[in-house]
Amino acid sequence: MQRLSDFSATVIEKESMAPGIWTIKLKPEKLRLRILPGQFFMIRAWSSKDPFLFRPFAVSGKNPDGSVDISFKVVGRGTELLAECERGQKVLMRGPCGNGFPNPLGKRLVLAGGAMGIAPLLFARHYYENSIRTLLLLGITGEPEWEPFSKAILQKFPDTLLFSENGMIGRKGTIVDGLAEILDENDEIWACGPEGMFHAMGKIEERWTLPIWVSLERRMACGYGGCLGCAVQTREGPKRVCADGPVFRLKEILWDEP
Amino acid sequence: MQRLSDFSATVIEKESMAPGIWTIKLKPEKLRLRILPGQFFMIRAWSSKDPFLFRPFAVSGKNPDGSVDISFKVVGRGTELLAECERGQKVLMRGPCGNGFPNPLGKRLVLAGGAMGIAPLLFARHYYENSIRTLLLLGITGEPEWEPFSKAILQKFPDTLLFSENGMIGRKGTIVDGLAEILDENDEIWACGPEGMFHAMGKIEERWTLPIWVSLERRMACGYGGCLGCAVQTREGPKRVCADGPVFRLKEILWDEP
Amino acid sequence: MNPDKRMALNIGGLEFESPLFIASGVWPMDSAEWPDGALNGVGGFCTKGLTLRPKRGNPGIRVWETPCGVMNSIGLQNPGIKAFLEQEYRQLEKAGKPVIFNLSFETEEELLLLLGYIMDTAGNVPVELNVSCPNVSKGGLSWAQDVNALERVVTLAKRNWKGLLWVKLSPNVSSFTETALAAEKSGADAVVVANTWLGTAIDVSRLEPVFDNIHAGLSGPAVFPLTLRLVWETYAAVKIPVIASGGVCTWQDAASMIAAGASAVQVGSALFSDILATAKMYEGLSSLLEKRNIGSVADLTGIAHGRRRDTNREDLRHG
Amino acid sequence: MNPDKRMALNIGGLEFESPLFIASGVWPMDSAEWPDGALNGVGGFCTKGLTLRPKRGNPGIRVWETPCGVMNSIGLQNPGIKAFLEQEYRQLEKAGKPVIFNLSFETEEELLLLLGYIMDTAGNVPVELNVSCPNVSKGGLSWAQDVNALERVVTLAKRNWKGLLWVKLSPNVSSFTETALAAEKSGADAVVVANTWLGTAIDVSRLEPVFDNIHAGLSGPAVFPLTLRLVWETYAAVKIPVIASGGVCTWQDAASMIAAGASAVQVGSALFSDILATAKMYEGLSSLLEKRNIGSVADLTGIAHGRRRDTNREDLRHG
Ligand SMILES: Cc1cc2nc3c(=O)[nH]c(=O)nc-3n(C[C@H](O)[C@H](O)[C@H](O)COP(=O)(O)OP(=O)(O)OC[C@H]3O[C@@H](n4cnc5c(N)ncnc54)[C@H](O)[C@@H]3O)c2cc1C
Ligand SMILES: Cc1cc2nc3c(=O)[nH]c(=O)nc-3n(C[C@H](O)[C@H](O)[C@H](O)COP(=O)(O)OP(=O)(O)OC[C@H]3O[C@@H](n4cnc5c(N)ncnc54)[C@H](O)[C@@H]3O)c2cc1C
Ligand SMILES: Cc1cc2nc3c(=O)[nH]c(=O)nc-3n(C[C@H](O)[C@H](O)[C@H](O)COP(=O)(O)O)c2cc1C
Ligand SMILES: Cc1cc2nc3c(=O)[nH]c(=O)nc-3n(C[C@H](O)[C@H](O)[C@H](O)COP(=O)(O)O)c2cc1C
Ligand code: FES
Ligand code: FES
Repeated sequence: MQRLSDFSATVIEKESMAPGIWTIKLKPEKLRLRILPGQFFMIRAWSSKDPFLFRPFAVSGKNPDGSVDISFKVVGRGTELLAECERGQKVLMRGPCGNGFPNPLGKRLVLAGGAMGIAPLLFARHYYENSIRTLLLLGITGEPEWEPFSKAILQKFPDTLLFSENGMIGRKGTIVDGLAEILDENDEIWACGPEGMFHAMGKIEERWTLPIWVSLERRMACGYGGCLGCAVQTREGPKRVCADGPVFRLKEILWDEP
Repeated sequence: MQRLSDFSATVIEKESMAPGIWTIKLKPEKLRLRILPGQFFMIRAWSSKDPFLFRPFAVSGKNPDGSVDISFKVVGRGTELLAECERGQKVLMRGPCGNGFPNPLGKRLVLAGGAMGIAPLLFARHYYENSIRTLLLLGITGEPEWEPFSKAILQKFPDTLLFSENGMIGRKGTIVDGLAEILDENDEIWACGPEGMFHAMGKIEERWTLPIWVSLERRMACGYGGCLGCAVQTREGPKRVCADGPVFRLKEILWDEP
Repeated sequence: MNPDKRMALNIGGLEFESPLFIASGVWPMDSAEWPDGALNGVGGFCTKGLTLRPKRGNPGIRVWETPCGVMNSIGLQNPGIKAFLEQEYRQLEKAGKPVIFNLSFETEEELLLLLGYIMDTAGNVPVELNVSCPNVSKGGLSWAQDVNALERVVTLAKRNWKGLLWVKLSPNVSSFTETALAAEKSGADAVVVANTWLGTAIDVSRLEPVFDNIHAGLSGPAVFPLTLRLVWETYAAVKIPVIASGGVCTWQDAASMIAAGASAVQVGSALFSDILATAKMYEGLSSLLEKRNIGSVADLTGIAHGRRRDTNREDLRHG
Repeated sequence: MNPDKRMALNIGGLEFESPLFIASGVWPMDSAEWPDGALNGVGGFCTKGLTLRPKRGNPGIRVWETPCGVMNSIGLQNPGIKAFLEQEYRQLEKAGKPVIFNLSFETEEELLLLLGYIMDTAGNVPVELNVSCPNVSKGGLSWAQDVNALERVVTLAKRNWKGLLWVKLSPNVSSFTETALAAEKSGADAVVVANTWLGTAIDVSRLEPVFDNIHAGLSGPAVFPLTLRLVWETYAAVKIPVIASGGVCTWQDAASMIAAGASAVQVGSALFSDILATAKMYEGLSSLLEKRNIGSVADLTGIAHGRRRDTNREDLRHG
């Protein structure tokens, strides 16, 4: 695997996916990136020490010119500054971080994304397009802001199965309801989304004995495995989301323990 | 006089005067500025709280479109960020700060600038162009970096009297030597430059009994007269360079007192 | 700015229209110099530190920028209480905002004289005893560093002052809550938490200390988490109102201080980087009350003490 | 990076190739995870805080960004000394950089056991006693808050340890120099000044404390001026080497710490914002020595103490 480093990259494209949600293409200046779906980068679009920390973002795509796509929602200062970047601007990147998803078993790969959590799964979908069968699911809440985002995803991947909690778009229901409907016992599930979604998925894993891999989020200070700020408790003891994850086997995770 | 306020302005032009020295035109978004030579603005070309403080810059020109010119040398982080601004970018300004030079007496106005200290005098020269006789002097050290700057000044004001300490350009000698040569006892002097220059000028004031006004520099936290960080001791007690100055009668200043 | 009744509060019997005050030492005493609108949303402001006799302040560099902060070594430059009362104060009175007299003194006699002069000219105005200035060699910080001296001087002030009595404490002491308790016990109506944090700066181009006094006081957003800690602890220890002062720059900062136990908040260095900072905080706090349906800013005070995180984990992706 | 002999130094009899160390708790213990080049210019690094028994660390949010800083409440998560020695340490040994064992303990017995295990497996390596961790309820900070306990424990360590003994002090104490003097008197070879500064954070979206422990440790550039002050004062008080730790991000910061009295400097949070921070500091410091014609970095230590500003005014416009 490629060793992590800090490097400079150029914004070579910037596209609005929906109000407040952007996809940008970042091209490293010197490096040639080797990355797997589920890996992520720490990014800072400013040279000041304030904000002090990099921000973590999943890779949502990789392009032939060596650039990577990051799809993100503006939620605070860091993402605001990133969204203000214009084409040609330089940003700092740290990565590739984490391990990404393990090699798929080769059967059907069900990719279940909750809202913005779909980002790393878009990369997975694209990455395995020509090698294995994949099925992309997107689940959103009923908040209107997610409607245009869902449409943007559908436009890119028209066969996406879409679920909204209030039925405003796609089928009505949660993504876990949806999974229960479509699952085959040979499937493998990769998921990314809010933790509530993972909790509900725990039951699926019990019932179907399918392998479920989930990509977690934690606040991160370093992203390189040094600070232990991003710990999650697992059956094998505490793990670092940034360096041991962000992808874990769902049943390994001890949600209820500190 | 116009009350000070914080406002946003747009960089509408940016010109390199010499390596590391820039002139930028800043146009306030809403305000119409009323300013006198010697007044200055606090500027920040970043939205972060780091760097924390605004940076003070003299006005070096005022244009019919309502914009002001700032001519500055890159010396640290704040000026670096300002120099990185591209046309169209927004900056924050605070001002107009200070009182500027008093109304000239109407005789010949001798404007003596030491290196970058010429900035406010360029505005004065332009401001009084059609009303009174002015004479612009520029004095620089022998450091090569000042040569292209001097040429840029000469190009703009070809009748500038130029002095360099080692004679590399213009006449050889300090600006104070130069003043001694050309002064007329009816002259009035406005000066801006390093303090060493003012000390030397003290003797001129004694010998010629001319009014000499000087524009001072101090580190500033607020620029609006609140923090007392920019104090200078005068015969009338401590004064604030930002609000009571930056222009003072040379003989009022007590250099040797804390 | 829309005035909002929910923002009004009572400190020690006195009504203020907003919990946001301008801290001592950052605001011009000549109202002719006040930028338009900058006092919107301000409940009152503290004067520059006043002393019995005029003071020219410290020589050398007085302000120095640090990461997200600023250090100062002003040294209490002021015209002396008499000149202040005769000149600046006449102006300030007319400004229509409560003025809090920030006082520094080296001896108990000086304090008594200061209070006497103020009483004669201004009456029972609120005073803030600055027992915490790090930038003067005598008086200042030393009061706060000796709990007995602190008790003595606050007791004396209380006996000789009918107006509101705030005591502004220093973070540079052995036990902060001990000094807060001492101030409370001795009759303070409120404690101001806190003055600047003692720091040092070196000028690398000369490899020399920046300040003639070597040490100086650090303020600004850098110290916010530190002062917030003191506010939390003080609120848990005393019953009198706590007034926060340290690094407050945004309405979120102000809300944090209040939730941690502050009744009111002072805004200082924030004004250096945005002269409308207080006005913006007022808007932000006022919307917070509105959104959360909180009837009065006083109900926000200390609200975080009752609450511990209900999960031991946060869910970062809010679907 | 060009190795520079002038950057080498001796601390308590041990040679290090650079005065720049990586602070405890910010660096992965698995050398397979180290980014290329990131240890260039590093004189050695401190392990994550090690304890006798394994620790899972604190629940809840563990890191939180602040203006120019970061707060942490990790709670000493580590596999315990035995597992560490058997696994990570075998890796680290091969890395070719001195490893300083950062140790936390609740009782004197624990300390003795820790030292015993280390002696058996690693020999007389340098140790850094962490008597200053703000994030654990027992042990940690409490050692530094009680001068007698501190003296007892350092004396005990000294008697039972032949290797280098650093004592890492807490800024959150009554009198910092008193604790530094106590460490010196009890046999410390060097004092590390200092650990993180105690702060609090409130999550405004919930009006709750961010951390389960409410308080957490602040580090990063925000605290630089504060820790620099402690370094200055400690250098003036003790004779043993002072090792600075607090907010050092640039070579100018490192030079300031050294000029104020540090023999060496630890780099912690700076790495969060630039993984090559230490390598860049090395270059910068090395050029400073070159430009000023200073023969050895040791000659820079404390240089600012001899110097007061020669003028009481600065001339800002250098023509
Ligand atoms: C492994 C990983 C992958 C991610 N991938 C994506 C992605 O592809 N697209 C996307 O939109 N978002 C993604 N996120 C979330 C993203 O990192 C946050 O939205 C972002 O850090 C918010 O920064 P801010 O400055 O705008 O918000 P602020 O709230 O101002 O940030 C303050 C601090 O909190 C941290 N923080 C805030 N929210 C989060 C969060 N949800 N997760 C982790 N740290 C947080 C910030 O990093 C920062 O340190 C990912 C997070 C992780 C851990
Ligand atoms: C009234 C006034 C008018 C000025 N006019 C001009 C001008 O027209 N053109 C020009 O090039 N420069 C001018 N200066 C100087 C200019 O303000 C500084 O060069 C600038 O602040 C440096 O900022 P920095 O971040 O690049 O440097 P840094 O050294 O990184 O700044 C660190 C801190 O020191 C302060 N500082 C550093 N140098 C000075 C200085 N010389 N004067 C005041 N504060 C300083 C900064 O403002 C900042 O707070 C003027 C200064 C004053 C007081
Ligand atoms: C330039 C300056 C001057 C100050 N002068 C005084 C003073 O005279 N008396 C006082 O009690 N506090 C003084 N202070 C402290 C402030 O009132 C305030 O308590 C401190 O700066 C922390 O708050 P802040 O971070 O919001 O600035 C001064 C602070 C600054 C920055
Ligand atoms: C995430 C994190 C974990 C830390 N863990 C430890 C520790 O285990 N032991 C210790 O002595 N110091 C620990 N520290 C303190 C640092 O070693 C350092 O002393 C402090 O952060 C100040 O320096 P800095 O501003 O350069 O980070 C930790 C700091 C951080 C940020
Ligand atoms: S973020 Fe530092 S270990 Fe994961
Ligand atoms: S800079 Fe604050 S009074 Fe002049």
